[in-house]
Amino acid sequence: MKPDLGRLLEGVAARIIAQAEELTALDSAIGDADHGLNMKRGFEAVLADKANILAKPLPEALKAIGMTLVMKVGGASGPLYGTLFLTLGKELPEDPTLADLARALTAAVEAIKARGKADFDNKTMLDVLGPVARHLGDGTATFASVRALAHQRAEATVPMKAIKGRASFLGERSIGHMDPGARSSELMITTLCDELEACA
Amino acid sequence: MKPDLGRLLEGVAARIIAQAEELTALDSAIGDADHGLNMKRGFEAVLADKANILAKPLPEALKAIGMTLVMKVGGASGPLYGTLFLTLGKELPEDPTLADLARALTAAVEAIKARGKADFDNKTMLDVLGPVARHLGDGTATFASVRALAHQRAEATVPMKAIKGRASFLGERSIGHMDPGARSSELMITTLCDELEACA
Amino acid sequence: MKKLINDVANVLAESLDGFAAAHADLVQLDEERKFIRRKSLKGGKVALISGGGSGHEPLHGGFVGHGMLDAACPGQVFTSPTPDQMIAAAEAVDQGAGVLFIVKNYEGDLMNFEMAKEMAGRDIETVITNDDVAVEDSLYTTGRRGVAGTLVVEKIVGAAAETGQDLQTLKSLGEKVNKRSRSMGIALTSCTVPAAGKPTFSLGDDEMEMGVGIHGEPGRRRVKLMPADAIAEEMIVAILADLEAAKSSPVLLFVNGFGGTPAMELYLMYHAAAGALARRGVKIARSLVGSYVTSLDMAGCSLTVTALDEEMISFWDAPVHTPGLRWGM
Amino acid sequence: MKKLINDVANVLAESLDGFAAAHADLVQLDEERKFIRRKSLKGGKVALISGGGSGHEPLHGGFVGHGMLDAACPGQVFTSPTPDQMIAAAEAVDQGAGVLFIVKNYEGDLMNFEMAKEMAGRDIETVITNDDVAVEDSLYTTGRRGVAGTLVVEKIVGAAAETGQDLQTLKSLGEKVNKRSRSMGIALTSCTVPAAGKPTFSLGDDEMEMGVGIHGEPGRRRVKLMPADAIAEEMIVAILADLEAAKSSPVLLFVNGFGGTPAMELYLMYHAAAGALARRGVKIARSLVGSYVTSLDMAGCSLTVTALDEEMISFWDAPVHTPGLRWGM
Ligand SMILES: Nc1ncnc2c1ncn2[C@@H]1O[C@H](COP(=O)(O)OP(=O)(O)O)[C@@H](O)[C@H]1O
Ligand SMILES: Nc1ncnc2c1ncn2[C@@H]1O[C@H](COP(=O)(O)OP(=O)(O)O)[C@@H](O)[C@H]1O
Ligand SMILES: [Mg+2]
Ligand SMILES: [Mg+2]
Ligand SMILES: [Mg+2]
Ligand SMILES: [Mg+2]
Repeated sequence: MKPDLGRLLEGVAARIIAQAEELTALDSAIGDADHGLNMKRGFEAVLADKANILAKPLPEALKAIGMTLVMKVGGASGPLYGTLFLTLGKELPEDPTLADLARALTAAVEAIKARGKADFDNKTMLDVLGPVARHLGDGTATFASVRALAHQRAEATVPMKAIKGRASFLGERSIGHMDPGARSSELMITTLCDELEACA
Repeated sequence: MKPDLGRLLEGVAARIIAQAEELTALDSAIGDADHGLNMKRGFEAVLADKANILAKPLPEALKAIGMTLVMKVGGASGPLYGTLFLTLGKELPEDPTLADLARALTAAVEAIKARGKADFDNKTMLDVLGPVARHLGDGTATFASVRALAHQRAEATVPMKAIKGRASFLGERSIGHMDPGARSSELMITTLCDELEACA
Repeated sequence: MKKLINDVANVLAESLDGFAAAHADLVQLDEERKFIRRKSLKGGKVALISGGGSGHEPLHGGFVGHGMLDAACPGQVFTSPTPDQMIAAAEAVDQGAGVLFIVKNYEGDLMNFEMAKEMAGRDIETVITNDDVAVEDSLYTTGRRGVAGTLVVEKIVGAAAETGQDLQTLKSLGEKVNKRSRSMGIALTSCTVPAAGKPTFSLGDDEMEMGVGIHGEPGRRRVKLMPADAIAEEMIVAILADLEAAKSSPVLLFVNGFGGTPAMELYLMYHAAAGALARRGVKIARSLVGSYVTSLDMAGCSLTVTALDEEMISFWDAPVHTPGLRWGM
Repeated sequence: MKKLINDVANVLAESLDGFAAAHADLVQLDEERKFIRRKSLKGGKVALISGGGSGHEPLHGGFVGHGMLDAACPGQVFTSPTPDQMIAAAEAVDQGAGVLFIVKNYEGDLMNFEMAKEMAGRDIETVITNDDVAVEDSLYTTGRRGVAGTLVVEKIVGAAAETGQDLQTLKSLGEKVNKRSRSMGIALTSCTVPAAGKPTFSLGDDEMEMGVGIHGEPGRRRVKLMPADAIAEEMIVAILADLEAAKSSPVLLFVNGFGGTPAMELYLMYHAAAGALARRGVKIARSLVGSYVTSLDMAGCSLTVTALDEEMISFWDAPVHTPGLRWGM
């Protein structure tokens, strides 16, 4: 696979920006009503920096994306998604295979866990990112299966009680709502699959 | 006529207290939403002081009512209604005739004008009290005619543009609403007529 | 109505008691709650007394203390205090150098303070504040309302009183400050008088009241919600049209919140108003931003511009130590 | 949404610019608006830096100045600032004696300050505030939120820093003040994030949120509107249950408004809370009443009780000169 990074970036950014209100609405229910705004601000900054990013080799481009997210998103999601892209940049070769991707995403998930002192089943983005990383490495992944898993894992955060993140302040009242970060992770992953499939 | 002051007092107080919400609602439209509250507070204080008031001869009793209104009502209506009763107390003999009443009320209207630096047609209580005082002295007054006049003069404040009082801040926008003080004056006068007629 | 209260009948008493307890180092509340006075008085000084309806906190009780008032008389909510209150306050704080009443121009306040003056049998003078340009000034009407500019009068006259100025001089100074101060207010929502239980006026979701008073009295006109810059522009134009002195004097710009508006919006309004002044070449020498002259829980704000001279600047800067305003000590 | 704003995209920038202009004698705003700093720094002193999402004004920018912070980093509304802001602030105010971060316990704030610390390459320590008893404290969760008690930490540590105490001593002091401070909040209405355009949560006309946070996060439970006395009682019970030290120490009682609540109601709540403390034999040594740690336009309030010792009292009383808190100078 040799997809166009510019197109991937634009696709993911467009999707996040388009769904910003939904993400904010999810965050209103169990957080502070800013997740969509944060992500939109971050990806708008990434788009603004696109020329610079695309001039770099993949690892450096990913690091640049990560740094932009760290410096523009703020909140909990900024350092965490920043860490995701920074780690991918550190772990991926210039021309990655699916196995490289699985390994790098697994490393990124570990880095997010460390940064946020969180674990799986805490009702966070990790509940989408972790299972997807594992599935990428299990030899059965297809575009469709990855999309389905991301969707299913985001849905699976609905009945969870939040242990980490702002929703944890709600205790039992966090149950019954989808985690906004899980949903934004799902959106990024499914959009990536869509774009990659279209190039394939 | 030898009516019972206690009964008159209770009648007027009860009427004002019962209509307090209406007076406040009128004051909401063109003032600051407190005329009913002010009058209620004042007449509750008068009722609380009833035994003391009734122990006095009529002129002193009226002065005591006036002083209580001055010290309890506040706002514009407190000094003005206080002045009304203080002046009646000064002007009336112990056993007044209708002519005494007409003269005393005329003096009270002048005192109110002086205290409030206002005139007729300024959209205030004066627009009820002034005409009623004149009518009491014109030799044609009956209970029914006084009541009708008080009612008609209060209604007549509706199309007026306020020149004095809080409603004057509204300029043209004060047109179309009854003046709350005109209404409270109407209530006092009609209740007095009712009580006096019942004793007659 | 959503308020942090118990019984509506006790709102004023409980709030005054809380105020007096929280600031017991500075003020004392009269036993019958007729007035709030300084804890320690300064002999030989003219006594400054203000007051008015409650619901405008920290005005006036919050401005009792060194460098401002000697006593304040709190009326019922939005209702002027009664003469017995001012008589008792004067009795408590008059140091023999006379008493200056500072009264906002509402007929209720004027008449009650006037009756108090007549009945008190003391040397009393009165300064009437009427800084609100939203209302047309006219000899034939009540004239303009006294609004947030009253704080500026109380601060400057209060500082002068501490220096030992006499009653007539203070009265003249108060009148000068009032003449050089102009204000205008806008409301995004109505306030709710506790005892009334519902909003005084109702505004559509997309409406605002331009030229509102501090009692939730309707203003100049009801308009569609405007951007902050346009609001500030209209207010500053109206204020400057009536404040010739601002053409040649540096000014105090005072952005005042009405009780339901947060600091973030007030600072944004400051930015808008300062821009409107700058475009007209008016120089800002002093600034004050906060909710000082409120209307219960009303959302909105007023702008006050005071044309300063050197005397006024030095009295503005002088130390003040009250519950509501404090600097220099 | 009814707010005094222009474009929602510019709310923060215009508000910060207004703030900096109104307080130009005390503070400076960084050109890129990354931080607010003291106009003049004090050599050799540990630099105190705080920050957090905007919408809590005057916290934190309003507490920059003598006796409190050296710099504050304003994030977007309710969103923690980004590491570049803290790095730039530290660069601007570090006097060589080290930097102390004061951070409210939210994961966003913790992680952004932590990344700043990793990237800044300076001597930095962190005090985390977590005074909100409405949230259960637990090792396995995010734990308690940092709310209005943060002001108390900033005031006391700020005063100590002026005396030349070193970084480790200040960190310990901050942790002590935090441990001895407990808060709880209630909301009568939701706040509205400007960019979101509608209220974060919706409450019925007869409902309130008990144990709300300062971001309009839902609280412990939604209940029917309660009288002020009952509200204060529940809050004080929850606070004292978690503040053993208040049994044997005099306390600071801090009644904090959330932005949409007027002073009259805050003083009434002070009265209610002081009564609840008195009934339990807790002695109030210091008081603070006002809207200092707000949630945009939310109506409601929080109570904070800090168990004082002599050191804390003397640092609390020490002179402070910031836009939001000022006394003794
Ligand atoms: N400690 C954590 N570990 C992993 N993810 C987290 C953590 N804390 C929060 N998140 C994720 O961040 C999302 C919230 O992001 P956002 O709303 O942008 O930030 P904030 O919570 O600071 O307002 C949550 O929905 C959750 O998925
Ligand atoms: N200058 C005046 N002269 C005569 N009546 C007046 C004057 N000012 C006000 N009023 C009367 O007082 C009434 C308002 O009383 P009230 O609401 O109790 O006081 P306030 O206006 O101070 O709130 C008005 O409706 C009007 O009838
Ligand atoms: Mg959020
Ligand atoms: Mg009225
Ligand atoms: Mg009134
Ligand atoms: Mg946030």
